[in-house]
Amino acid sequence: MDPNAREVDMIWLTAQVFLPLAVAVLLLIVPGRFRELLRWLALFGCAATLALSLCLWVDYYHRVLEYRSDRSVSSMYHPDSRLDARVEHQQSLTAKPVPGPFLSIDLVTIRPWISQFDVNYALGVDGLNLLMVILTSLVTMLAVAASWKIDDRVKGYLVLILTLESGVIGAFLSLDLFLFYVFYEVMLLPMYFLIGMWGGGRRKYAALKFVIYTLAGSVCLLAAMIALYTVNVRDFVDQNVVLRQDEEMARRDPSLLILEAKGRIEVHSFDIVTLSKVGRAAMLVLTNQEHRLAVRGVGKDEPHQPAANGSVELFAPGVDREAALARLKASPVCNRTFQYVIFALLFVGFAVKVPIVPLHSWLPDAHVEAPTPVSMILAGVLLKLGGYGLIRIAFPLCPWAAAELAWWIGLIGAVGIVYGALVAMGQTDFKKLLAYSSVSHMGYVVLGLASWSSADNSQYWEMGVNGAVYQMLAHGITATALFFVVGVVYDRAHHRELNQLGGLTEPMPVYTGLSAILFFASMGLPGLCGFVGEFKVMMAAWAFSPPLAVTAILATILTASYLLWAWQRAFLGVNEKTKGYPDVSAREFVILLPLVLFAIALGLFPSVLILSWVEPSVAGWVENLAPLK
Amino acid sequence: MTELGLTHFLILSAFLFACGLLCIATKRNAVGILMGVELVLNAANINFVAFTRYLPGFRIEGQVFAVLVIVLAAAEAAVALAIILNFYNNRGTVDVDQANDLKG
Amino acid sequence: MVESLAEYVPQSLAMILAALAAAGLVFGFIGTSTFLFIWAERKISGRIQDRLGPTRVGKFGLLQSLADGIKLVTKEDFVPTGADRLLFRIAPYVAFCASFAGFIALPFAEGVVAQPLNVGAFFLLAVLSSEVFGVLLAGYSSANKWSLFGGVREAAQVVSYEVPRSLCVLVPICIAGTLNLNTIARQQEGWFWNWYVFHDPFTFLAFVIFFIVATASCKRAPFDLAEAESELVAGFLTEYSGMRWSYFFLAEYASMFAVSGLASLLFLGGWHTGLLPFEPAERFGPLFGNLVDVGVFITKGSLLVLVMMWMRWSLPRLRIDQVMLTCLKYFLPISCGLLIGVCVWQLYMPKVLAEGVRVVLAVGFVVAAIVVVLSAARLKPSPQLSGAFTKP
Amino acid sequence: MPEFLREVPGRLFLVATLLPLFAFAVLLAAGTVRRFRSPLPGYFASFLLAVAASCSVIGLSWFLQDAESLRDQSKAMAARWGERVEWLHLGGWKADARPARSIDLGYRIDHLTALMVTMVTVVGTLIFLFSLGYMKDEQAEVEDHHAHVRRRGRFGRFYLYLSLFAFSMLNILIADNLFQIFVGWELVGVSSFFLIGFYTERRSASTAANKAFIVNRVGDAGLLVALAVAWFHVGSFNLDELFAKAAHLPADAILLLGLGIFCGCAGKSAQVPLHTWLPDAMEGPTPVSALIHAATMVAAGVYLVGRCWVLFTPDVLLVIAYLGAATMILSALVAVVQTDIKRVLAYSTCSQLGFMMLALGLGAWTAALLHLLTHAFFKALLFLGAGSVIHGLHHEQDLSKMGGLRRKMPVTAYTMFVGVLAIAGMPLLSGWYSKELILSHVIGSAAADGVARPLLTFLPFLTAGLTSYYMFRLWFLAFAGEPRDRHLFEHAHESPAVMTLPLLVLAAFSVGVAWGWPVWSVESSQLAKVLHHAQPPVLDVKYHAIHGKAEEHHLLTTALALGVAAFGFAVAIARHRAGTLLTPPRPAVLAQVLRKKFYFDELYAAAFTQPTVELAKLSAAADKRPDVRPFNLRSLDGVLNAIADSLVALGTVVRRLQTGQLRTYILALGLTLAAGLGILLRLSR
Amino acid sequence: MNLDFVLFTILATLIAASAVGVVSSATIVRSAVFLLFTLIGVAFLYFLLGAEFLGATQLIVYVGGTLVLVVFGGMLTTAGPFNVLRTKTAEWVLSGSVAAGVFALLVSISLQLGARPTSTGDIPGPGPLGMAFLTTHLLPFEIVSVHLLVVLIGAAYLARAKKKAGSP
Repeated sequence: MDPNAREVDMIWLTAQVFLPLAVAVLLLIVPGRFRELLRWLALFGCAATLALSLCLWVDYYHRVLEYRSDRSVSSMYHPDSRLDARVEHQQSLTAKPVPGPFLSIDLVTIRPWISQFDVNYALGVDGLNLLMVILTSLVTMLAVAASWKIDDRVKGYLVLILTLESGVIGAFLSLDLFLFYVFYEVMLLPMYFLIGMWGGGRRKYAALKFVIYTLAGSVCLLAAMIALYTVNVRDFVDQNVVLRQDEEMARRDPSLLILEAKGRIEVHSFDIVTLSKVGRAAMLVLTNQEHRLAVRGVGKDEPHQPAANGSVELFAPGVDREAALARLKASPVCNRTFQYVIFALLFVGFAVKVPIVPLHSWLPDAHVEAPTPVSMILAGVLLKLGGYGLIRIAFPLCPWAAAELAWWIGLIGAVGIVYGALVAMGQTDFKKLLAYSSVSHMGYVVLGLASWSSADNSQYWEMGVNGAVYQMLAHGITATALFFVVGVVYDRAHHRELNQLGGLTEPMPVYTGLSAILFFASMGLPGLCGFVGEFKVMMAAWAFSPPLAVTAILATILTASYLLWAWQRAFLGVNEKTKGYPDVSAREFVILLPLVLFAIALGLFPSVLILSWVEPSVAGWVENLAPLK
Repeated sequence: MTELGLTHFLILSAFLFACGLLCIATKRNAVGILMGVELVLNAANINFVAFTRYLPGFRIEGQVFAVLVIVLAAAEAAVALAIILNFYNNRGTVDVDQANDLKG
Repeated sequence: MVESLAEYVPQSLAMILAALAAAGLVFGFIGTSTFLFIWAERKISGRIQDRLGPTRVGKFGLLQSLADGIKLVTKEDFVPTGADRLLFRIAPYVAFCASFAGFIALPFAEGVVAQPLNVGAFFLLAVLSSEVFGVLLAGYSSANKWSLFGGVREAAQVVSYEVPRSLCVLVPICIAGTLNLNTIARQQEGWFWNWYVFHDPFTFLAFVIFFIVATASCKRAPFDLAEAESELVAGFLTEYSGMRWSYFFLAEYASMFAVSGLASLLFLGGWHTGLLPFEPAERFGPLFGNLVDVGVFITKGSLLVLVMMWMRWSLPRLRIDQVMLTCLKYFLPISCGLLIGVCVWQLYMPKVLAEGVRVVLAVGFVVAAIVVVLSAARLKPSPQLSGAFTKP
Repeated sequence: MPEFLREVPGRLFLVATLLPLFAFAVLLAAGTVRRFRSPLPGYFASFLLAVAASCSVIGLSWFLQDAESLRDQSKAMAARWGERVEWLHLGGWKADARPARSIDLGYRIDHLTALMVTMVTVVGTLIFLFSLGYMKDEQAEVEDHHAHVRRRGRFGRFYLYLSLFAFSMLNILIADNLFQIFVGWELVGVSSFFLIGFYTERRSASTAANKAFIVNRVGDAGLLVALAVAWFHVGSFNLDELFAKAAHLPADAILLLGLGIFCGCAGKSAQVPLHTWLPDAMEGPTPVSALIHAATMVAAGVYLVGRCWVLFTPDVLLVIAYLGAATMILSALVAVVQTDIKRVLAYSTCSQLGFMMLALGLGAWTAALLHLLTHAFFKALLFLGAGSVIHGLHHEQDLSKMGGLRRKMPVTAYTMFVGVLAIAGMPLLSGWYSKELILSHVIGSAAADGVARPLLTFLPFLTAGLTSYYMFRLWFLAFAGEPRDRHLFEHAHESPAVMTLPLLVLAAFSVGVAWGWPVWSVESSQLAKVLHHAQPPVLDVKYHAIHGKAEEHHLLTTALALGVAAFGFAVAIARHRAGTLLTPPRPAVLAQVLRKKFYFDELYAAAFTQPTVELAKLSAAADKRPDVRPFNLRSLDGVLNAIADSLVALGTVVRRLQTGQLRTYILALGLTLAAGLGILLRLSR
Repeated sequence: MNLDFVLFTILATLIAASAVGVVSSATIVRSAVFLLFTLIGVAFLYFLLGAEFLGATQLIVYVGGTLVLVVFGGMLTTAGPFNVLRTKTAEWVLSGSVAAGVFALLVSISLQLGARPTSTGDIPGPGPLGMAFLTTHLLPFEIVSVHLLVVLIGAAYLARAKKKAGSP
């Protein structure tokens, strides 16, 4: 690999994360009375972020295509798409700056940040989070455009939105638990103010509830993070690190024998990739498959060609396998309770964000009270963070517990689907209905993730994860758009009561047409974006557990019911009150149109547009975990 | 025990500390409490200086800390007195029992 | 002294003995000098006020102080009703002990010091500043509002003036690079332009300010707001009588000499004459040399004390707000500036130039002083005063 | 002919499929342009569909030639008449692991497909043409008499939906895989939804639309299950692969697969118990009823059952047969008492679909699909005729107000009479061929197995009689006799040529579409012969005996069928003479039951709809209650709030510890210190 | 039994006795006087230990500055002559037992600590101390300086004469 690539990655990723923040700082300088200027600046900032992420995407896609078309490397294009391979390479570079040849389509940067606590400034892009980053920047841009009508404290509002964007993108991109946590919290505060200051009638209650829930979740996360930090990962990191520590220790205490010192060395890490290796190793131990644990070959830059004999190469090169295994078995990470607790903590932490059913109570309040653009961001982006966290952190870090509990998780997902749909059906508030529909839709994400299939059926799981990712994207598009749809009608009616709406078709035909597409996209109509994810999840869930799949399938009826019912109540019929409403303005049209086009395009060409470059990453992810079971 | 050693100073300091604690706990006059604090700080200082004397690793550090403590004690006294005066201006007393605005 | 004693008696006993001897000497010096200073004060005040002062007891009224002392000792030790008896009683001792303790570290000559201390200057300042405590207690415990006013004024004044005083002390210390008074004095050996007062304009000013501030911290007029007869009856002294009253005076005169001694040590070459470019103790043998040194030192100190008296009877008393204002608004910033100035001077002034300035300053001052004295000598005494010199 | 069509002539059908999609896209884009309601969209869409129809006709002829010339070269045939393209790639990224799986999109043309596409496009074109006249009002502002509002015309929107429908329907037909069929399945559902709810102002319309979509979704859920089974057990949705591997599937899987597919079909084809939406769907404009709810979409279920016949186990087939029979007889009975002209036709459609399903269940594959084709023509004819009547009567649909209309609108009347005759099974008309085939199969299977399933044997004949009765009843009520509503009659008029022309064409088709030589022989029907090529080969083997028996009892069947039809006609004419066609049947209970359509709607409302809505309201309440009382434990939100409240209560207790007294704090501090020291001591020991 | 020990005993007795006096004095100024003796005793303890600079600092800052301030404050805030605020006996007992407990624990820790081998040596004078402040311990030094500045401003602000509404 080009040695400059490291720097380039660093610059790209950092810019991607901090560009919105920089724009926010710029906005702070501009005096508050130039409202139009502020708005345009914020919009340009968001557009620049989007452009940046699209550049990343073009580059990424280009490389995917290149590798795929180049048959000579076809055997290795897959491993290269796995973030962990790249991270390993990068880590060994940090330990010992000797760049070796390496091919990768992912972007990774790792710099020491707080070296006392082994915290790294580690950012990385693979298909999974690139998708989320693009979604984030798109949704944020549209949200800023949708905020044009907000006149109250514009400056603070825009600054907060941009900060939020930085936080979200940072959380999506970070590969270090600590960094992730920091960004996760960074995101929380702007959201609190956005809901609490620009929200509706019960905004303070909603904002407080949001914060308490999210904080409860992040406390779980923090606890899990700290517990994982206590794990000794010395056998999983580059051995140069261990060597250096050994020398350091011997230098500090000359009475210690080198060997003795070596035995005592403990390396701790917040690094997600390293910790996931530990998790996998623990899973092998816990399932009595420790004979499959193996040491990776030295100097093998293309990692993890899955070995024919089923061995899983997790230990770093140069590790004494027996000693490492003994150390591993003695450490608490191989304790069932430990695994369960950590997984439960992580799961709960992200479940709050997803939100998964008993923990979803903040969502309707927050959505209902938040101003339209904030609802868009909340539904379109923030919920995705939960799902993304499950994929990127909860599952890989505790695969054993995840596998053990998979059915229950799937059940929770299925229950969420049904429950969300039922509650949505019982709503009369348009926005609340959409909020609960989010609960229902995100249930598919959980179900898709949970469909842990064993090694033989791993394609199904891969399909499920793919479906989950796609569902997140689709929900991001449709929920954003639908919240905006509600916002449009709210601007005219100043209420969201479904029973008092109705008859919008006639005065607002264009609006109705666009909304119809979005409604059906949300319903999962084939040819629109909602279908692909749901379909894949259902197919995968069948392979995992037919009852759950049947639940999910039957839930589509409920989904159709509540959405159509809402559709009927809001758009159809005759209503004197709505007769004079103007159709969508040019600005509203411009905001809705891209979302509608995306909803259609993503439904028609999921593979070309998204999956062809996301799937390698998902495949790598699944391939890490699936063979363990 | 006849040879002067660290223990003696530590015990003296402990006594001073206990007196300070008792003083803070029993005085109702805010200024009296301040004096108790001074006693406690002095107890700490005695320890520092004794360590300076008897532990080779503390030759400088003990003194540095003692100096800092003295300086901070002075500052603390100044601020505390300012607060007490303010309190006195508002309430007409320095009885700390009257200063219960923090009551839960 | 301890070493020589230790040859005959055990070490600890030798130390105790030496300490006792030193204490005795210091106490004796304080007592004697106080007697003399009180006499001098009365004489000077008399002269300045165009009268003769004490003349009856002894030659020139020299024994007047003794007579007063006897009177005071025989007076009733009176504690007013309602006073805090304990505090009332110990207040004079506190004040006196503080002044007395100042002499512990005050070297009269090379090695002639009760307890040589590395941080002598600092110690001296420290103990002298605690004299205020006695005054404060006296004011408080007298159960008299004039006394209380006096005490509180004293406290405010002394605590404030302590700051510029310390800062001014730091000026020569910055040049000397030590807190040891002995060493500081030794560094000013030789001609008088080696005195720190002439070291540079900053030290010169520092000396002036130090002297004023020291006067104030000895609660001497025109800064004697604690007594302020015209306002507070006698301030903190109102309820005192007899021995206790005299302890306050002992303390006052002792501390006057102490600060004067400190001034001469820091600025005026200590026990060096300034006219002999060598150390007398080395040239004339330890005993005689030291005697000369002690004499020179006491002379210098006494001269400064006399200047204080001169000031007392020449200047009117300030108001308390003026006193505080003078300190906080003028002396404090000026002394800070002096400290910075002297540091900058030392760091950046070329050697030659510095030497030149020093000599010019010293010689100029001396010439100016001589001119002033000569012109003053030519002045005729006033007709009213002239009558005083003639026998009635 | 362009080269790409000559190489792969199957693309003709692809073009035919995509042309309506193109129309849809163009109209959708145009929809954002405001005030778009000139007649242009109609001409545009109709023209494109006409082109599609010609494509498919050409395609059909080419295909039939090819089928002759390449009879034994299945591979070449498959290459010329089918293509696939990868749509979604799944798994299999590694070189060494399991093969990749993909969801493909593709088409495969066989005889059935070719015929169906042709039928759909031709009928569709005619209906599009008809709609140009029928929907003419929509080109300007419209006064909606039902909802009492003036509104903009929706001419363009109508064709938008119709085009989408045409595309989706064709997509189902040409698809070579279950997935694509499912996609089409949903899409026809949604276009049907929009068309039923076309008059958005009418609450009944939008409710009917919702009902249609949701009931269809129930069916689709079954189809999804089938898809899941197929994906899990076969790893592909491709129909050919499914057929090939069907025999090796586990028993429960194949059972589930069959049931799932049938469930989808039942939803689409309005089979009991999912039939309730179809009559309600008549809320849509009449051409829609003709196109979607008579000729094509509802036929898709039958088509799919026919398509996937191989996948059904005998058990499933039996289920299909019984449900078909139930649908058939129940709908026929209900149709007898209906007075709404479209509803009669709707129930008739239901009944006929049940007839087809029954046939499929019994193994009369060719017959069923032949009936599907013929039924499409004459039912479209009937519906369009009804549309013409409604149009002529200014949107009056009630039969009880009609009568004697043949004098006012003769073309409509007589073309419709052809339709009635066809559906009643008048010999030599298209309906006769297919019905005869089915009935003979019924008799055949009864003869072969003994009368093992008497219901399946007798009900078809009963239904045939009923069909004859109610269809004639309809015609008599509408066109014969004296007008019952003078006013209406006065203003009635014949429809314009753009509407009658399709009627005439369809009438022609209804008469002759199934002809062969000799005309009077049912077996010689040309259409049936073509269809027979598409019949799964296994059928011939399995049902050989039955076919034999059917041949044997052919004459008996003919006689019986004609007999019952004639009986029905006789009753109808008798009652017409007596003027009692509108009087309800005698036992009042029966009349009530029939009028209430066997209480299906009420049953569903009680069993499913209401409980679901109640459950929804309950869950909504259980999730969040509007009143924010402390310690409201009856909702999730309440429980959470209660937790918060109890924490607050705890806080009020704990805050007493904060006395505000400095000395208390110091004591606490001292105690803490003592405790800390104690611990330190303990530890250092 | 050497001189150091004797001196220590004397000083310790002085310190302890006056500390007790601080606690037990009823009036605030008496407490202050006892505190004065304590502080002076501590200062001389420093001299005894050889930490002359510290001793002098203790004298100048504590005795000359802090304590005067404290007394000053006490005088300013005493409502009447020799005002006494008494505490309940129960509180005395409670506080006393806590203090006694802490003392006992501290003593036992001191005995443990003191039992460890110690070494004596000369304490560095003001020179090294100053160097330490300007080099290795610069940060705390600076922090304290800033702290003092803040205290200066803060105390001035807190104690400033507040203009009563209506008064010029």
